[in-house]
Amino acid sequence: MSVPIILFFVCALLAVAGAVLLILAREPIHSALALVLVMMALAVLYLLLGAPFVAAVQIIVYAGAIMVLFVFVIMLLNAGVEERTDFSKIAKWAGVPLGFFLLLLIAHFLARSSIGTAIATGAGAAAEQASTRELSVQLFRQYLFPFEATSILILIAILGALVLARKDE
Amino acid sequence: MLLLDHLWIILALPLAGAAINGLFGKRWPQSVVNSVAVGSVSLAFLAAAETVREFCALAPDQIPFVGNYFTWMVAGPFRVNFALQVDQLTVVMLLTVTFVGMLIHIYSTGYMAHEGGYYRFFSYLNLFMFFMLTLVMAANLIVMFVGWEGVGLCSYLLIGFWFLKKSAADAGKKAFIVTRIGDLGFTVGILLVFAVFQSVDFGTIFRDVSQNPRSEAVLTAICILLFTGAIGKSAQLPLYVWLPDAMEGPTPVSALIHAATMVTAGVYMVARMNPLFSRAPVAMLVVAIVGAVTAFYSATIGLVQTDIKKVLAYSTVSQLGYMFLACGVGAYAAGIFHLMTHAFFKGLLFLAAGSVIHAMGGEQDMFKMGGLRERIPVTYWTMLIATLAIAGIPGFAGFFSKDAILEAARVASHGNSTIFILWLLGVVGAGLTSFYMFRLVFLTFFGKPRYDEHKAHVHESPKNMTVPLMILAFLSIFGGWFAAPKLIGGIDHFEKFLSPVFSAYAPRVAQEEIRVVNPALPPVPPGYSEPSAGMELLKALTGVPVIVAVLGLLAAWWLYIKSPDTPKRWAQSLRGLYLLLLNKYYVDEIYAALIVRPLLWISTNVLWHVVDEGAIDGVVNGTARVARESGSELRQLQSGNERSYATWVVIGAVGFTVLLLVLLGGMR
Amino acid sequence: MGFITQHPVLVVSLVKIAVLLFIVMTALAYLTWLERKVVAHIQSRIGPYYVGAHGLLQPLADGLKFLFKEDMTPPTSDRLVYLLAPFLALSLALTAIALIPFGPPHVTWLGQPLFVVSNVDIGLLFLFSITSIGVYGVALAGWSSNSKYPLLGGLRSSAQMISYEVSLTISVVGVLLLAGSLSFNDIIEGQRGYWLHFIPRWHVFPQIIGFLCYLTAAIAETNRIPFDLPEAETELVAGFHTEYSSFKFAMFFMAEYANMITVSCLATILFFGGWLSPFPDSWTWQNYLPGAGLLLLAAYCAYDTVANMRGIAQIQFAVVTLLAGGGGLISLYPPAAAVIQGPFWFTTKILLILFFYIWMRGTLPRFRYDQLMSFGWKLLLPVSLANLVITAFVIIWPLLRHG
Amino acid sequence: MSAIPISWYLVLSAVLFGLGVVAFVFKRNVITIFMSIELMLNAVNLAFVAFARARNALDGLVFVFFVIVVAAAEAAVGLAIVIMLAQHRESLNVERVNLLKL
Repeated sequence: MSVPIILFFVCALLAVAGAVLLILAREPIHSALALVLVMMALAVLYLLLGAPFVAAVQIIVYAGAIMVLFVFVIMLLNAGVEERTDFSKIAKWAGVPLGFFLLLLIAHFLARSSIGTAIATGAGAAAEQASTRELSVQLFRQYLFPFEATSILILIAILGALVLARKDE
Repeated sequence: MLLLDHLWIILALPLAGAAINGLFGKRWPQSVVNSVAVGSVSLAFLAAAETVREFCALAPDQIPFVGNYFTWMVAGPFRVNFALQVDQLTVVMLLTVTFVGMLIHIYSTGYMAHEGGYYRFFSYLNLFMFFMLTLVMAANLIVMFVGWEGVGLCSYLLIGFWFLKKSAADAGKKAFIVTRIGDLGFTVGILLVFAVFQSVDFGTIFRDVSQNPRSEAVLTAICILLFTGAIGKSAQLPLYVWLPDAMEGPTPVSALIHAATMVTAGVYMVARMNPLFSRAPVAMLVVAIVGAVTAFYSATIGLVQTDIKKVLAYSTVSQLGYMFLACGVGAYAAGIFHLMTHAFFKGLLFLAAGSVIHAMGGEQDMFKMGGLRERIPVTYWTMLIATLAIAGIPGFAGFFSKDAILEAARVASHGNSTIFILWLLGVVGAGLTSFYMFRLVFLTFFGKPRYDEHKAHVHESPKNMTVPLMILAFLSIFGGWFAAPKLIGGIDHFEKFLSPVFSAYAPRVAQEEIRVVNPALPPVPPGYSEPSAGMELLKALTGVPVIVAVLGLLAAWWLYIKSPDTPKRWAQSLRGLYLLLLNKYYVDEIYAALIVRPLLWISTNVLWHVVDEGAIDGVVNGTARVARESGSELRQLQSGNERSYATWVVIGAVGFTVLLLVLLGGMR
Repeated sequence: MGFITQHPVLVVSLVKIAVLLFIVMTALAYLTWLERKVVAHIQSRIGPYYVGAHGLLQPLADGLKFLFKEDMTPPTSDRLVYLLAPFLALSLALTAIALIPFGPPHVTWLGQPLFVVSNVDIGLLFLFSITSIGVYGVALAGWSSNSKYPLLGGLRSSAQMISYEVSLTISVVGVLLLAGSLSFNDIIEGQRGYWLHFIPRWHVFPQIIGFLCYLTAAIAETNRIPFDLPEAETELVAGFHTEYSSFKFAMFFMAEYANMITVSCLATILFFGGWLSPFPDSWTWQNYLPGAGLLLLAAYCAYDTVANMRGIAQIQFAVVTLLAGGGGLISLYPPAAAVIQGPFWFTTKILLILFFYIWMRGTLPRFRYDQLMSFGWKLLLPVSLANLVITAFVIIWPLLRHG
Repeated sequence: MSAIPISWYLVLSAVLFGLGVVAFVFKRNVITIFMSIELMLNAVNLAFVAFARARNALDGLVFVFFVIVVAAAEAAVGLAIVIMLAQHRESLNVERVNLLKL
């Protein structure tokens, strides 16, 4: 057992636990925290995969901004315990099992897939780390147009949010 | 080469005029509408003239000059370009149409001055010009067909211009439907042409037919089908019935569409397709027969009509018959020649008649006129000139053309009794023509007034009406003098000008015939001695047509000036014949009995009650019902519950993943 | 043991963490003391005086007080979260400091840089990621104690922190463009050298606007006056930590001060050349500045001891004097002096900035909430954006001019 | 320092994704449903990074970048909508939001 492998298992466990918690928790806040937990774990995994930049972004944007927004909204709406209505039978009887089936299916095939068996050396091998510089070069050279497009997307999103949140006089 | 490269301009001008007037004219004063309408047509005429000038500069091998504008439709081998062409034939038509059209536009500004829907009238008129020019300049059958149908449409609109008057509206419909019958044949003809030649371009077709021989039967079929269209459009037997009714329209319309241009489209088409016709003798014979019979037949009807415009209408029909006769005997040039001169004098006649009606305040019955000679001198003189022209009195335009036709028929009738009979009919028809025309003149302008002096205050028409009359009168006199040299054994310049069109793809045999009627073409066949100029002139001037024309004149004079009461007595004695003629041989009634009523019955009892209500409605309602019921079933899925939707999505995802991974064997 | 020998990193890191924790904790404690003193003097009071000489033992006393107070949790609260919140706040605040290099990397111990716990080459990003999580502490505290004032406080603070985090980050990017790196060491080394031989190449000078934006945003981030809306006692009793008592409260307290330290460290690194000294290396005498300073302090203490102190206080102060004097003497010893250099300058700068903080607190009144928001979004953000754009343009300009 | 097979990461991401789907179907609170979407996105991100590592190309990371950005935009608008929803009908339960229901 070496450090990365231990790390991997710990994080994987945390992530799955978080996901399950997200499902089971009845307080929205708890779900949110569970999700934050998942994100943290994923961030560590990214570090293991030698993508520190993505890890940092993951935490800053996801955990630090988006999830905070969620928490904020939950607090704002003071969303209490979710009531257990059961209007759609199909969701109850078909949805969940099928979801698990899908999960197993994909997992199974990924495990068997050729790319799946590719070996990656864990984090810490500095040479293996994707340098932020290269990443940025890639982003601003090759993917410039998508980048601009997303910026416009964000602008639109902001406007949309403003319009929606505005009190209609 | 400015305009040759942009032939479309000639089309665009009237179209623009029509569009502008049609869209905005309603709010504009008459003066503006006038300037737009007349302006556009005049410009079109100038453009045409310029085109002709450039055309004359072309080398023979550049003719016909074709302008390809865009590919209109493509379906497999079926490929149609929007293409225009110019050759000698087009040139003649172009000038005639634009010039006469222009004059009639000017005339209309006076004639229609007091009518409602002024802008509408001119918009239609311009539109007509557009379609007519399309027809004339088309370089393939499809484009030609567009023009063909377009003029039909305009004719319908203009005949029914006073659509509040039921008779007018009915006349419009009648014209449309009757010509439609002919157009059916025309359409089938076009399809057949494509089936045979794999193309609809004139050039291609003609080259093809002149290089590799086709079965005569097929060609005959094609020609007869196309000719059906001509019959409808040019009001020949048995589809002539719409033209007299078409006189319900305003007189300028009758002049432009139902005398000068549209009705001659059939002739033009036949002439245009001459390479095909020339190879189908049977079809040619049919054309000749129909033409000659119509010429005689409608002339007889013309004898007894009392409505001034009706007389002109029947005379138009008969003149068209002459043109077809010419084409039928292979003298296309003569036919086109007559087409042109006829455009001049018949246009003039109608306009003059219009002027008379205008003067009489809308009165059209000749027996309520008379003695107008002094009252409206300009109209009188111009009309007289036109009459002399149509009657074929030597020196006038009509003389040259009609003479050429009859001469051609005569020559063609050597050793061919059928054609000889046709020629005979033509000659008699010519006599009748001059008779009823002079009858018209005498009844209208001579004798003592038969109208109420006080009610109808007769007055000469304004300048913008009389000037076109004069111009046309001039043309009715000198328009035919191209052919004058022939009288003294010289060359008929008109035929010479057109000869490339008709000789280019002409078959051997046909060329023989053409050469006979057209001394311009050497070498002269053996056994044909060149007579002296004097003899020729004498022969021409004392030819049978001239004689009968003079006889007709005298007869008219005798009957309507000398002893005006004779006609009534004859009408009494020959009552049956008289009524027969007066009622146009009861053709309309016969058609009604044989065709219209059965048709109505079938459409009411079979098509309406059975087919429409039963089958069609059944299908429609059935479809609707199926949709509604299946919808109300499927509606169950739309529970409006987000979670069930989500589940459906998941199910789909699972299904797709299974498909992707299992069936396609995973990702390897 | 074998495991440890295999991984010296772990050992070294653990030791460094322990030491740092101790230092930072004391620093926090005495920061409170400093604050109270300074504010008191601003208001021409004396401040803590009687607990120990010059109240030097006050922090200790406070700590004990917190420990022995009754620790009550409101019955309606959400237990787990209620507990989680303060731990989250404090632990994050302390973790952030682990990224700060207090001295040059070439000073090593067992092959590991001595003055920094974890030397990441995109340290700045990590620092930001940690601070960005810091919001949860406040927000969760507000929510979990399930009463209205804390809830409002939590809402306010989360909103405020998100808003100001944006301008904080953006105001820093200008410096990043100049430095061309995310690693603290590179950024600091980038500021070595002088303009006109005497102005140090610190980023404050070109990035003065950026610095001002950063300072403002930083104060807001740490919920300090004049941005301490979340605990505006006049409006909502004590904001998000109304329901917290005893040690949990203390954790929030410490977290706040730790954040202050972190932020000022960051300011030092980004704008004031971190551990670099303001004087050219050629002035060798500056190596003795730390020692000299400490000796001066010792001298003053000695005088004070003799002159003013009586009883226990006298003994305490004697101890202080001895410590200072000893420290001074040691740091006059050249190798030690060389090692001390970096941390010395670093701490000096931090202290100055912290002083500024306290000064602000003593001077400025509190914003109104809507003013706060509109200030953040309508003034701070545009300004920092403009600064960023201009900087970027200035850097790009030569490239645009020739290829 | 031994190696971790990429497939482990992929399986983990698959598991997370599946859990996300389950959550999406299972939860009734609009906000939590939103979160489950975010969870799925995260799972996908993990897969992206893993692939990027396996083929050591950076494109995967760039994609993650974009995914995160889009997620942010989505959250902004979505939460605004949620707030509207909460204002207009007193429940956040999607099963009570059924005006479309026949």
